[in-house]
Amino acid sequence: TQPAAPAPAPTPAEETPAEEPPAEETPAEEPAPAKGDNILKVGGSGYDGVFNPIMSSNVYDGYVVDLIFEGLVTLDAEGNYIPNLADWEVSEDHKVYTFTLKDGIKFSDGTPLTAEDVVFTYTTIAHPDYDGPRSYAVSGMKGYKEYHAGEAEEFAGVQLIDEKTVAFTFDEAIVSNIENFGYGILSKDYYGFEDYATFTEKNNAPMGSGPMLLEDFAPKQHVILDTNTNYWDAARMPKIDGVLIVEVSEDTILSALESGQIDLAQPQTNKDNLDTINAMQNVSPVTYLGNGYTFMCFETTTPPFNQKEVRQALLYALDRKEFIKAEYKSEELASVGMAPISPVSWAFPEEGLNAYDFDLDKANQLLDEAGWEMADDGFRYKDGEKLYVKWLIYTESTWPGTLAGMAADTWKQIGVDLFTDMMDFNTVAELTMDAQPADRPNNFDIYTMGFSLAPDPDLAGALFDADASAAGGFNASGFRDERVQELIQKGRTTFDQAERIKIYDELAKILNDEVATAIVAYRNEMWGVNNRVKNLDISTYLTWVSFIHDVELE
Amino acid sequence: MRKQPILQVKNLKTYFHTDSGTVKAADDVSFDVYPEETLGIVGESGCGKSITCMSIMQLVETPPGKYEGGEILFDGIDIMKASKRQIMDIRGNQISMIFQEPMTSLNPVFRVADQIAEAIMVHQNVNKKDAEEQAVDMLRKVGIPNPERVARDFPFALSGGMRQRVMIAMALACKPKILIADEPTTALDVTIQAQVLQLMNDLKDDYQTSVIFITHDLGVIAEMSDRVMVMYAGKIVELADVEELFTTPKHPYTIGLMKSKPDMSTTGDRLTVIQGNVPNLNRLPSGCAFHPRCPYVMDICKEETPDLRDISATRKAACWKVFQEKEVSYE
Amino acid sequence: MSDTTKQDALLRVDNLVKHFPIRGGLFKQVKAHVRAVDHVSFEIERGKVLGIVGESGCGKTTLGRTMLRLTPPTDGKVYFKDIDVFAQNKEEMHKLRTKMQIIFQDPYSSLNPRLPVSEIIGEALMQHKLVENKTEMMDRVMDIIEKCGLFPEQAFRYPHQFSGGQRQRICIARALVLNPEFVVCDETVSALDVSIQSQIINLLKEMQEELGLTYLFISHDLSVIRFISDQVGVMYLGEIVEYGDKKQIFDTPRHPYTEALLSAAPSFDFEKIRTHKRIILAGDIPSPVNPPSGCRFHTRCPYAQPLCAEEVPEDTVVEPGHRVRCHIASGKITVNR
Amino acid sequence: MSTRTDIVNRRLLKKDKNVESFWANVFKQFKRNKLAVVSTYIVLAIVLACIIVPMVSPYSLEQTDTANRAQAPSRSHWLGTDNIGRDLFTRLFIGGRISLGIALAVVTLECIIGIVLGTLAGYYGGIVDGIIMRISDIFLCFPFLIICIVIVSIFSSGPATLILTLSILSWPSIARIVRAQILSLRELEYMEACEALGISDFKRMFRHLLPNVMAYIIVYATLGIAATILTETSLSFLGLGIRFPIPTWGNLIQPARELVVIQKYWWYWMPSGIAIFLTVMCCNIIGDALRDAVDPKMKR
Amino acid sequence: MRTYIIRRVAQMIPVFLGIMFILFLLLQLAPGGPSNMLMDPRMTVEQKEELAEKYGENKPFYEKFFNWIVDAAQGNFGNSITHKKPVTAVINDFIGNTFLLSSLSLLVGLLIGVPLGIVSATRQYSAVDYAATVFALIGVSLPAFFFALLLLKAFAVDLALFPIFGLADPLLRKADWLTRTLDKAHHLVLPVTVLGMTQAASFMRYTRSSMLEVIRQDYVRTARAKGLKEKVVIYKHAFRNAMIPIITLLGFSIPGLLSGALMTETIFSLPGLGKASVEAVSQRNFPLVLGINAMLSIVTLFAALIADLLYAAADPRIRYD
Ligand SMILES: Nc1ncnc2c1ncn2[C@@H]1O[C@H](COP(=O)(O)OP(=O)(O)OP(=O)(O)O)[C@@H](O)[C@H]1O
Ligand SMILES: Nc1ncnc2c1ncn2[C@@H]1O[C@H](COP(=O)(O)OP(=O)(O)OP(=O)(O)O)[C@@H](O)[C@H]1O
Ligand SMILES: [Mg+2]
Ligand SMILES: [Mg+2]
Repeated sequence: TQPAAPAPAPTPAEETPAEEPPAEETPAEEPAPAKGDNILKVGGSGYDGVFNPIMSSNVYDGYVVDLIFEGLVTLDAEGNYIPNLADWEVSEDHKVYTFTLKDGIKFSDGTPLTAEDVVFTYTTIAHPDYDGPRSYAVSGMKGYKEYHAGEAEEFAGVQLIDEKTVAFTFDEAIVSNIENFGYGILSKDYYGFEDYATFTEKNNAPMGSGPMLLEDFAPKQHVILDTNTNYWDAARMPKIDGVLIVEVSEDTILSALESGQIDLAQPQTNKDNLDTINAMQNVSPVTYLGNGYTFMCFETTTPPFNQKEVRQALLYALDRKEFIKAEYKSEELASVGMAPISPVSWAFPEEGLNAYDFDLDKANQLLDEAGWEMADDGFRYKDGEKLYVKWLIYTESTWPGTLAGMAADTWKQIGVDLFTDMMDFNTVAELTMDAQPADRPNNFDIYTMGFSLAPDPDLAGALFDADASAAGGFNASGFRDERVQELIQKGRTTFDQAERIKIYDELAKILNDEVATAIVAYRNEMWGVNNRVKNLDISTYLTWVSFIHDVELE
Repeated sequence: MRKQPILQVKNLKTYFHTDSGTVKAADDVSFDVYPEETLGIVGESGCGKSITCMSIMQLVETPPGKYEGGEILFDGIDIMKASKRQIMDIRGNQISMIFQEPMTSLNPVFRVADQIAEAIMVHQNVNKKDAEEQAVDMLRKVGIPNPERVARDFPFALSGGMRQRVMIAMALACKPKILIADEPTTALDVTIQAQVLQLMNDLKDDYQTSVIFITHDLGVIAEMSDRVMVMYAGKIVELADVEELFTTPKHPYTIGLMKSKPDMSTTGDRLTVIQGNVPNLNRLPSGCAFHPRCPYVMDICKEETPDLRDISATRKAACWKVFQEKEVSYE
Repeated sequence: MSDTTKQDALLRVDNLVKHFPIRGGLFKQVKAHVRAVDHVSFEIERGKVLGIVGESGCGKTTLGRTMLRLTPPTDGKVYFKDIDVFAQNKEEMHKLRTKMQIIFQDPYSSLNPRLPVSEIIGEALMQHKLVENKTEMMDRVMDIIEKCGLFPEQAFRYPHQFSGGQRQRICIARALVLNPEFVVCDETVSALDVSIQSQIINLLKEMQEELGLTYLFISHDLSVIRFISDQVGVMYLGEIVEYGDKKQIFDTPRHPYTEALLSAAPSFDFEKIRTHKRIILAGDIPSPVNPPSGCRFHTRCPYAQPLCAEEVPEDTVVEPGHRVRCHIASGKITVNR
Repeated sequence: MSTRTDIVNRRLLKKDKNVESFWANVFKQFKRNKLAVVSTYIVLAIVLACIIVPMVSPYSLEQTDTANRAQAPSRSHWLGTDNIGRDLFTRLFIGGRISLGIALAVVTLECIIGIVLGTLAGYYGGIVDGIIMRISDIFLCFPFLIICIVIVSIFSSGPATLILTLSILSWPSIARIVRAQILSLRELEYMEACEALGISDFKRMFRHLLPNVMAYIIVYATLGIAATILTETSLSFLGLGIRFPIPTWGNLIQPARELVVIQKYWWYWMPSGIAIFLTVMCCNIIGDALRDAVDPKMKR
Repeated sequence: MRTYIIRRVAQMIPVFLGIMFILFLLLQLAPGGPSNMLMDPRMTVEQKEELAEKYGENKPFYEKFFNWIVDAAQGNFGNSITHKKPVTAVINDFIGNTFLLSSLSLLVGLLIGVPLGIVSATRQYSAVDYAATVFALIGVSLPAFFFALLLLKAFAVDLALFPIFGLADPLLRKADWLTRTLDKAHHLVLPVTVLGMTQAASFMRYTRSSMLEVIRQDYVRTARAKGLKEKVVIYKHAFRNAMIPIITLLGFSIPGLLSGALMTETIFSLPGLGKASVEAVSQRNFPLVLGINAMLSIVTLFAALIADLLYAAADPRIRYD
């Protein structure tokens, strides 16, 4: 189970099925190769072969990109941005970021990485023909509109100062602007283009400054990377000879781990898998809390969910502890969700949130209060309307089904007529977030999805932002609250962390009470790692790629 | 008397055990075939003519068929007990057979020459080229114009008459001692039938072959055979020299058969008919199988089955009436 | 063409032509025609039997079918009691159908295996509203069944429970139940056992006499034709090459083909077998797609002369009611027989 | 006359035992095949169980028994429970209802479409035939499974979608069978006799042609049910057919895609796997036996 | 013959257009478009809109269809959205593997099914016949995925005799030809077994009934009457004729084979077209969906044509013009 997300190391708030698509499996390799080989073997699936930091749109390609390319900044284990290729300074008004490249940086072909390459990378994203998914990284910068529309020759927001220095100017001062600088830098000489089509042709032949080189890519079979012996930072030269990524289906991943065919893989998080890994002699599990949550969005503009009591009642009537036991088979691997902030974040409120523990009486009481009365047929009615709920469920992941399966039983007991509609993820997205707000009441009452978060707790554009309720925005609930809007805006423009903690504390409490969108659970991520792999310490903010410089194999 | 018979069939019994009962297709059939003679077999559809002859070549499919008993002596061998090899050697070499349907009896996917040459190669130990030459010769002998070209044709390109000639060529390719012709002209037109019959007569003399000629057409039988055997419901009912049989038929069935067929000389308003239907072989009446249709039926006919007895030196019959009044003359 | 036009002709066939197109090529265009029936004329008097003989593929069946308009004609006319059969509209034809019937050759494929005999026979009665209700229908069916030599209790059985001869009786009953005036018998007895053939021929004859029927009797068996017909037409490659009274055809055949046919027919008259010298025609019947030029028979004719390949012989009336299509008969060539 | 009336009356009042219709004959032939008879009983038993079990079961479709989650078969749950504690015995038979129901619906629908179009094409020929056959070509050349996937994954995957999809994709085979049969039947002399007797088009099609094609259709339908069950379960197994919470035999088996489930939770997938296999095999056996019974060529 | 082929190919065009038209119609009705899948959550509504525009999602459906046809006629099937490269290149990546799997399975199916069918037909009602019939019955009744799972569990997991996934060991990619071939074979054993057995079962059933029919034909009896050995009679005379309908089955089994490959590829994690197409559908990667379907339709259409031509080659009675 992996988050399907864009490639850059700093992952912005990601809207994805928190689990991964269904029938993806794939081939890979074979019986354990000769002992003592010094290649890290990673299992996974879903590589599309778009190995370009500004084009890739899935996590797996992202891993490869991050091994081959390096960005200006990167994350540390606490989720803070630290210099990578460059050090930076921010202007007083927090609008201008000036990056100064470190010395001696070279691409793998030996040419030096200069400020021009940085400018090239960012102007390419703004190029009128650009059809990749990174536009937002530059769209907040000065002069983007003009340049992108082809009206300006130059991209004013990206300024080449000297050979080592670049300045980026934003229109607005926002805390999370720094997140835009994690994308790998492309070589202008290598990628430089006449037309945009020739640029994309190089997706399969990446060239960057990172510690690895692409050696071979066989679609749906494997990606092979060799260590870049030319790597510019000799001190951080990888200690392994390369990385072999094999496509293994989720269904068989555990067996592949056990047999030593792969060293590293992320099976679906649940106790069965955890136990299986624990029982393996050569493999150990790594679990950590993910930076994200699963949620359940109510359509709040029309009955029944235009009443807060109904939303709360239904949440009370859903035994999420049992759900966690059913889906993850252990309470250790997930916890009941309360606020749209991950518990890993500094912004997560210490206390004062309602966990909506399973309580049918309370649920009944709330529904009674809200005017929904139980009729003889076992369902509740208000103004002649049945308490009918249409829940859209996508089938790429199992958890929405499990959750709805449990709701089907307990909600029936409180008089809810639940209809679950199964479809694929895209269809759910189309009917909810991508639909016009006016159509949404017809399309659904509830839908469920997962959400991965960026390190910064900024809530703008997310589930509760009224501005994000247009078609294509993430707030499909139609929820609008002035105070919430105010706090969201304040949160992203306040640069003092203590101040921000207070802001997010208040926000969390309001949202927890309103439950326009209920946070279902915080999940752990789980990896299986072969014991021969040393110095690999995967955590919330650091993927295995982050340890490429340190990892050692026995 | 005559020469030694080259083929003796004694008490042949070939049955089919089907879901709806046992079909006695050949029931206690005995007859001899002499060198260079033509033995005609007549009888209505389903009376066991083909099965009798196929039994001689052991070609009845088992199952569903079953040889229930009897002997078939050929060349000192009892075919019924012969080994597979012996049978292979007899088939197509000593005894060969032409089937009723020239349209379906040739394999549609092989060329004419291949099909003839195949038989020659198996039995005469010659190479393919020689065999094919012989095949073309055979085609010429059976009067096929342009035999080299026809040899390269597939059967579907030939007309019915031509195919039947090919069948004859194939059957005679190894100069068999006995040729069994199972209704070889039934599917052909009158003028073509005349061609084929003449050809058979000519070739028979050339090759000094004995022929067993099956047909249900009395006219053809009269022209082709030396002796005639009449079958009814799996049994031989009468066996005699051809002229004797046609001029003085004895068995009521033979009589009826001859009268009911309009001849070129038939006059009058109505045809004489044999009443009733041809019996179903798995539901035969008791006694003489013909008794329900027989105008001369007696009590004994209903109970006991008459066996085939010599009536005179040249004639056998199986009929109580005939046995009783050996010299009876029918009208 | 025909010598005299008799007043009481029930059916008159005038220059009937039926060609079947053969398609081929890229656009399935018509490449050639099978000349199944080519300019055939004759007439049948009420209560008489016209026998048609000829070899396989010469167009006998097509002739019968086209006359009944079971297949659309290419050209020519057929008059049934002065009604132009081909000019009738759907409605009128529907009515006319009850007057003209056909009995087929194959007793196995000519009965619908899924219907009981009573339905097979009675269906048309209901269709044409010749009966008021089922009871009346059953009455009519039972009548005809008995007439055709079957038993009433057999009326509810299915065709597979009958033998070939009995099936042919059912077919006859089906055709006759409508009280037709004219019946085409297309090789009606060819597929039957020898001993059964005579039963059916007798039945047909009885019915003809009893109901005053007129038959077109198609067969390739000369002896059957000779027995049943009043007039005989000899067909060769879509044409009637000789036409006349039974006596004329069988006793004084004028066309070489008729002669050959007669001489080729097997017989069990031993006098004849011993003395008779057969005329055996060489070669096969040519294809009706590209019939030989001139006289169509010239390729197989023992008397053929160059003229025969060039000129199409005319119908020649050699004696009243007897016409021949041959250059010898018309006196254009002479041969030594 | 009176005997005749007798006969008619006897016939109208009760069956005359001398009369053996085609179907009676088929039935007789069919009964000879013991394996097919046993299969018929098995299928009947399965169908009956699918109807009855959910009605008498103490558990309902949604009911979760959280205390006994993922339990192996026991006295209270004969086939165990799934990961949220639903009774798998009950779900197996509800799933059977759906799977069998879908198969039946699909086959019925495709037969109706196929028969109508096939009859029209075969009977009228010419342009009608040309158009219908071209359309059927289009459907025959669709990459079947992939189109199914496109449709069911794109549109809401209720049983109705699946039924429509499968039947629309599979009618051409029936239409072709019917057309071919009618083309050859049309040549039979009894069809010509119909023409000569002036029987109407309608009666000719529905009284003379169709009943003769029916036997083949029934054979096809039986085999079609087997094939449809396989297709439906394959789609469901891929997660593309009918989806939770409606159980079908296919999606009941789906958890087995994980090796862990195969190894640890045999009762999740084994029963439905066996049910599919058994039903499909029995339908195939019945279909084969029917074909032998219907087609005298294959008779023993 | 040539005109026949030309006519058949000409007839394919409307059929092909019909298929693609219906497919377009379906995709048009599909909720969600390719741009959905690529969306980075931080993209603004306008940016998404712009991308949708770039992918041509907003054009009217007939215009899309027409453009696609025109481009396709020139061999341009567009770019796969997720792979960011031409559809033809993506198909090219996968088709070889699918082809390998399908053709091997077909071969296995033929090699097992046909002889088994012959033997069981010639010894009808013998023990061999019953065994073979039961085998075939199980083969057509056992769901392929179920069979695959059982094999996977038994041979790959429990006994660890075969690899669980994949088509080749990437570490051996530079090894010599023989090693690589053996490695590939090792990976293919289980998938080919699954797909091959299903094929074998249907070939066996078909061969058996075809042989049963042919064995009763007159010309087989003629062959026996010539004194030929039973083997020659069966394998030369009978089988040559029984083969003719099998050839037709062969043509018709191609599309089914590809569908079967899809299931098998999914379960055994093989890098083939089947997987690629399922993924393309769920990602709304319409150009790829269209490309794959276009290719499969063309393969199907040509398979039918080739089956007909082979039919004519096998059966001299058939002449097309
Ligand atoms: N395979 C079989 N199974 C059951 N019965 C059979 C089989 N083959 C032949 N018979 C029966 O054996 C009997 C004799 O058949 P046979 O072929 O010898 O008849 P026939 O005299 O040659 O008839 P025909 O003139 O039609 O060729 C028939 O009643 C037929 O029903
Ligand atoms: N529907 C058709 N299409 C094309 N050709 C046909 C058709 N029906 C008959 N023919 C051809 O017309 C010719 C005459 O056929 P027809 O059936 O009338 O002959 P026939 O004298 O009845 O022969 P048989 O004695 O074999 O029944 C034959 O060459 C036949 O191939
Ligand atoms: Mg016979
Ligand atoms: Mg005819």
